[in-house]
Amino acid sequence: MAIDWFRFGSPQAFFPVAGKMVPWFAFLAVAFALPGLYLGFFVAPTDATQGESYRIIFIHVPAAWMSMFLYLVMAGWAGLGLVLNTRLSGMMASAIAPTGAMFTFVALWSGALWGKPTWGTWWVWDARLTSELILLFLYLGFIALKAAFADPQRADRAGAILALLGAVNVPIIYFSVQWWNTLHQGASVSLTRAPSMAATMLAAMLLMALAAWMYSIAVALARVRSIILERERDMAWVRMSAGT
Amino acid sequence: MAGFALLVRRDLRLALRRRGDIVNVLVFFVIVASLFALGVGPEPNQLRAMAAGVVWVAALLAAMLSLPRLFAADLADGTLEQLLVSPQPVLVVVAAKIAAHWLLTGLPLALVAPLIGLQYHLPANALGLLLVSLLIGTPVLSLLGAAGAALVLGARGAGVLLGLLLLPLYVPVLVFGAGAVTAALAGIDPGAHLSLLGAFLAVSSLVGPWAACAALRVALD
Amino acid sequence: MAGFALLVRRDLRLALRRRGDIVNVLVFFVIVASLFALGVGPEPNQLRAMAAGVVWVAALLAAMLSLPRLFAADLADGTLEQLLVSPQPVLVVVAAKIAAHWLLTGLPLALVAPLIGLQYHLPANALGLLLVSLLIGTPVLSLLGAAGAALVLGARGAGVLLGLLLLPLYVPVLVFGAGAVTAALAGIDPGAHLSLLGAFLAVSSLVGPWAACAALRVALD
Amino acid sequence: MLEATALACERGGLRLFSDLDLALEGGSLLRVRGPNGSGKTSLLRILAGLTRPAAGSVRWRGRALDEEYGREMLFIGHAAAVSDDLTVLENLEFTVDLFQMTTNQHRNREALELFGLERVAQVPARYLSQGQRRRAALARLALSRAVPLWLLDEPFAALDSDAVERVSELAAAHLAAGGMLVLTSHQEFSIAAPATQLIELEG
Amino acid sequence: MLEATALACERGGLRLFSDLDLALEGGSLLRVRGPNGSGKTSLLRILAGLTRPAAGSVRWRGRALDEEYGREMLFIGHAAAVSDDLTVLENLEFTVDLFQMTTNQHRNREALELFGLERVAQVPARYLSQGQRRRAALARLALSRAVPLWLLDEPFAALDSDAVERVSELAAAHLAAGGMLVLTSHQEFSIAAPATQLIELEG
Ligand code: HEM
Ligand SMILES: Nc1ncnc2c1ncn2[C@@H]1O[C@H](COP(=O)(O)OP(=O)(O)OP(=O)(O)O)[C@@H](O)[C@H]1O
Ligand SMILES: Nc1ncnc2c1ncn2[C@@H]1O[C@H](COP(=O)(O)OP(=O)(O)OP(=O)(O)O)[C@@H](O)[C@H]1O
Ligand SMILES: [Mg+2]
Ligand SMILES: [Mg+2]
Repeated sequence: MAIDWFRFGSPQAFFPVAGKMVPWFAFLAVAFALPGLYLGFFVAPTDATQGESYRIIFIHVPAAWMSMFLYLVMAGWAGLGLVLNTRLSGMMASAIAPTGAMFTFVALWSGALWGKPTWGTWWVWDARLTSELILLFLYLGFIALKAAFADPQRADRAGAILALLGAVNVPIIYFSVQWWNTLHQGASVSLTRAPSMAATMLAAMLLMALAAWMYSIAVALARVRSIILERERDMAWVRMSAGT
Repeated sequence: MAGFALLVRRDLRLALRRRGDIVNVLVFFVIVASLFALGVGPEPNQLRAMAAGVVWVAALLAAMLSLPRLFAADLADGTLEQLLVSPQPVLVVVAAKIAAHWLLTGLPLALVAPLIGLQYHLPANALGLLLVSLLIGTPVLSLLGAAGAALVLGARGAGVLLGLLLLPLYVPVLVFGAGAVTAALAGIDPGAHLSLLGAFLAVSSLVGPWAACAALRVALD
Repeated sequence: MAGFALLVRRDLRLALRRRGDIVNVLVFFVIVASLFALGVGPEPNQLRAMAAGVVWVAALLAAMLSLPRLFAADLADGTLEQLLVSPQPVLVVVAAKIAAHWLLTGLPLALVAPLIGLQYHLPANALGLLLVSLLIGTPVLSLLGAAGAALVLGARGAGVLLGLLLLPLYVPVLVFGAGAVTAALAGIDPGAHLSLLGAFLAVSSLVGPWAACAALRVALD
Repeated sequence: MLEATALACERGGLRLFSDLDLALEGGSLLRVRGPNGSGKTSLLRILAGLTRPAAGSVRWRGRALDEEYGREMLFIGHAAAVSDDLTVLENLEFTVDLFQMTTNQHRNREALELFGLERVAQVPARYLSQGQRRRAALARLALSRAVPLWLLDEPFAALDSDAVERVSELAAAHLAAGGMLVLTSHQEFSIAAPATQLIELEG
Repeated sequence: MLEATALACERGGLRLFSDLDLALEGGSLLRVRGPNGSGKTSLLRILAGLTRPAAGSVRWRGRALDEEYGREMLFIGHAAAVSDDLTVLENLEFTVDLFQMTTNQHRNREALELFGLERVAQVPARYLSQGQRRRAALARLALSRAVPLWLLDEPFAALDSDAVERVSELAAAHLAAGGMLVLTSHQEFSIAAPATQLIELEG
């Protein structure tokens, strides 16, 4: 058992597997995004109070979900690497970080754009917004810390500790609307509306979330392949498959 | 326990040997506080509104400026190596470092903060609250700071990198700490802020030392 | 001149080796800027009023956090010794260190400051002025900073001590730099502030490197 | 007492050594030899429990290394572990307390005298010469008779012939009393030992 | 060429030595000896122009030390002057440029090879072993034939026997070509020299 696990965790074994999976997930991402965008921007009815601006929700909510979820996945990989000392884990964490940062940024940006028409300001320092901003800084800190070490092994381990430390922030983001009185929406606003409206909105949102998922997997796998190549360039198997 | 006391005593002695680390922190604090007033403007009302923020930012800076050396000197001269092979648990070593750091930065700052508050025209109840919020909040700065300082050991440009890692984590402390005082000024009950600060202290006293220990082991591997 | 270029190139290479020193400064800057807004409050008008102050304080902090390492690393590994016995005049060595420090902290900060200003609702003319004041003022931070960093070489708790030495010297820069922008916002001609800043630059470019040279010789005696 | 099996060490993707076994009993001196960069320091750090080996394990009295090990082992590496701002005496006293060694003021003074440091006992370590700094680190050997395992990395570097002799005498007495000693050294030395082992690492 | 008259050195209120005279001509080797802390390093730093003597003066080619001296003298002290974040090759190239030595890429490579550093040429110095770090500092000797005066403080410390031989050969060749060498060493060494002088410092 243990041996199988470690073999799966070896970059050499993972490299071709990842290569095969990338196109599939890329395809799925497009396959979910197209109907999702169509439903969200053409089928779902105009909101009574917010007008058309509410349609940002189809970008905003999936991005916000992914930003938190990817952080947990990243911290999970990093922690695994710290405990089991597998090389691949650190590479996976590195591969996920930029995508996570991107989604965090998109969530912040789309939220800000949305805030202008609804709240009358694009930014307030409330608990959810602040903790989401901290999430962005944590991603950036993780990337910066890893880049600051010349030795990749050491970078992996230091990065893993930071990732685990920052994981505390994720539940704070999620529950902040309950813990503090804030301007930001609580969960499930859409579910309390008229059933038909909620159904299309929910479908569009879920499709977009799935698309974001698939996109994240595809990009992370593609990125981990180039990280593997860079880190293991001196190893025999890379040189052989590169034909030199 | 003997090990903890020994290590705290060593750090305090090293700091006092320079006849001034604590004095430095205090003078530094005063300078930062006046600097802010200069940078923003002299209106008494505006001053009162920002007093807590300024005191807290100053505390934060004093902590940050002293953090890069928390482990670096011991790493360079080989002492850290000895601390790790010694019979003392690493957690005790880290806890002692954190305690010494707080005694040298957080505590003096907390004690002198009411004086600064006076200069900023804060009323008495707000002054007391400022002190309490600092006493709860500054240990968090040392706890998380130790983790950050251990993480950047051996990395280049450690100073700025440390700022980058720590400032976002320090933000909530700042918000709740300053928030408690501002709430009191506005006549709102500051209890919520203080309890959040306390929760933060609890979480960081669990997470901070653990992360620092792990990071030290990595740095010396 | 060749020596100057050689030394600047070395410092830049050391910084860029980590693919991040400049990026770190920028991210740090962004973090500080948002942090300040947090500490003081969200009113747009108040934000505009303090924008220049915040940007300047951030510049000052980034400079200060990176200063303790300006000479310390070279002292510890013996490189400083070699620089002093080399055929390069010490003044060239110091000038190169200062230039590299500015290129790595002051310049990127100055270039990104207008973006921060935008977030703080500054109008266009104030943005330009902010850039100009930083371009004149940040070299002062590096010039005086080098002197301070050389003075505290070998002292423990150097970080806080350095803050203590430098902050009072940095205050005028901050006042005139932020003052220029605030003046422009109030419709007053900022020329006076800028020329004072210029005078400060002139004086510190005479005094700073010389003091740094002398301090280095003492540190290595 | 000290056993290591199938040790391997990797640095920067390079194998320094692998499949290294060793077993040390009371009274044995183990010398680790090899050219610069062959992994001697790395091996000693693994034995001290500082570095994780890439493979294999180290056992002390049949058990894996734990905090107790710190009381039974003494490691002196390249860095002297002497704080610049403490005096020589304070440095020694700190080490003694840290490792919970049984000693007293009088014996501490004697240890410093043995290493010719009595004149600089009150001088902050910052001002010591290279060799004096090494001596200050090695002074604890005179108080460590009770510590069974000594791991010394290049103990003779920077020492004058007098100090080399002092260290050799202490090491010989330690071995004669049933202690164990692992050391690396590029210089030749003469330490009388009941049993001697040699590990040669290749560059 | 190198002359010092009535040199004295004081440290922390203590006289380390006084009234020390020396004169060095092409081809002479000067060995400075003495126990730890006797002032060898201090003397070398005075000769290098880093430390001001408490009394007396140093002259080179009859003139006081100035910036030109930096081109005609080479000083390698206890610290290796190797930057952690630069690779071994980059460190050498920086030194070469700093001291305006005439060399080329090919000769730089050769110098590293001579010191067995070709395998770690691209490794950041942070990861070097103690001895490799010293080797990286000493590699410039192979390119310094044209520099008349060498001041070496404990050049053999931490080196394995191979590297000691390499340094000795370079020193001998330097002396044979009319260069001057001042060195301190606690280890014995054999360097063939047209003329030899000895300064003994007392502890
Ligand atoms: C920069 C500003 C904003 C940030 C950082 C932000 C952040 C987030 C985050 C992290 C979530 C996911 C958490 C969860 O599912 O509970 C979320 C969900 C959501 N946000 Fe925002 N948001 C911002 C602005 C806005 C604005 C202006 C609106 C609308 C007026 C809005 C409406 C929503 C809604 C409806 C959800 C989904 C809640 C649910 O059903 O679970 N957000 N936002
Ligand atoms: N990141 C890295 N990349 C390449 N090589 C590395 C890296 N890290 C360590 N090394 C190598 O690992 C080895 C460490 O050796 P170690 O310090 O154990 O040597 P040693 O036998 O003690 O040498 P010395 O006699 O010089 O003290 C060195 O050869 C060093 O170059
Ligand atoms: N402030 C001070 N107080 C007392 N003694 C001092 C002070 N500063 C320096 N010293 C002494 O000056 C001497 C410096 O010696 P130096 O480094 O030249 O010795 P060395 O001959 O090179 O020794 P080694 O063989 O150990 O390298 C030491 O004895 C040191 O203790
Ligand atoms: Mg070694
Ligand atoms: Mg010496």
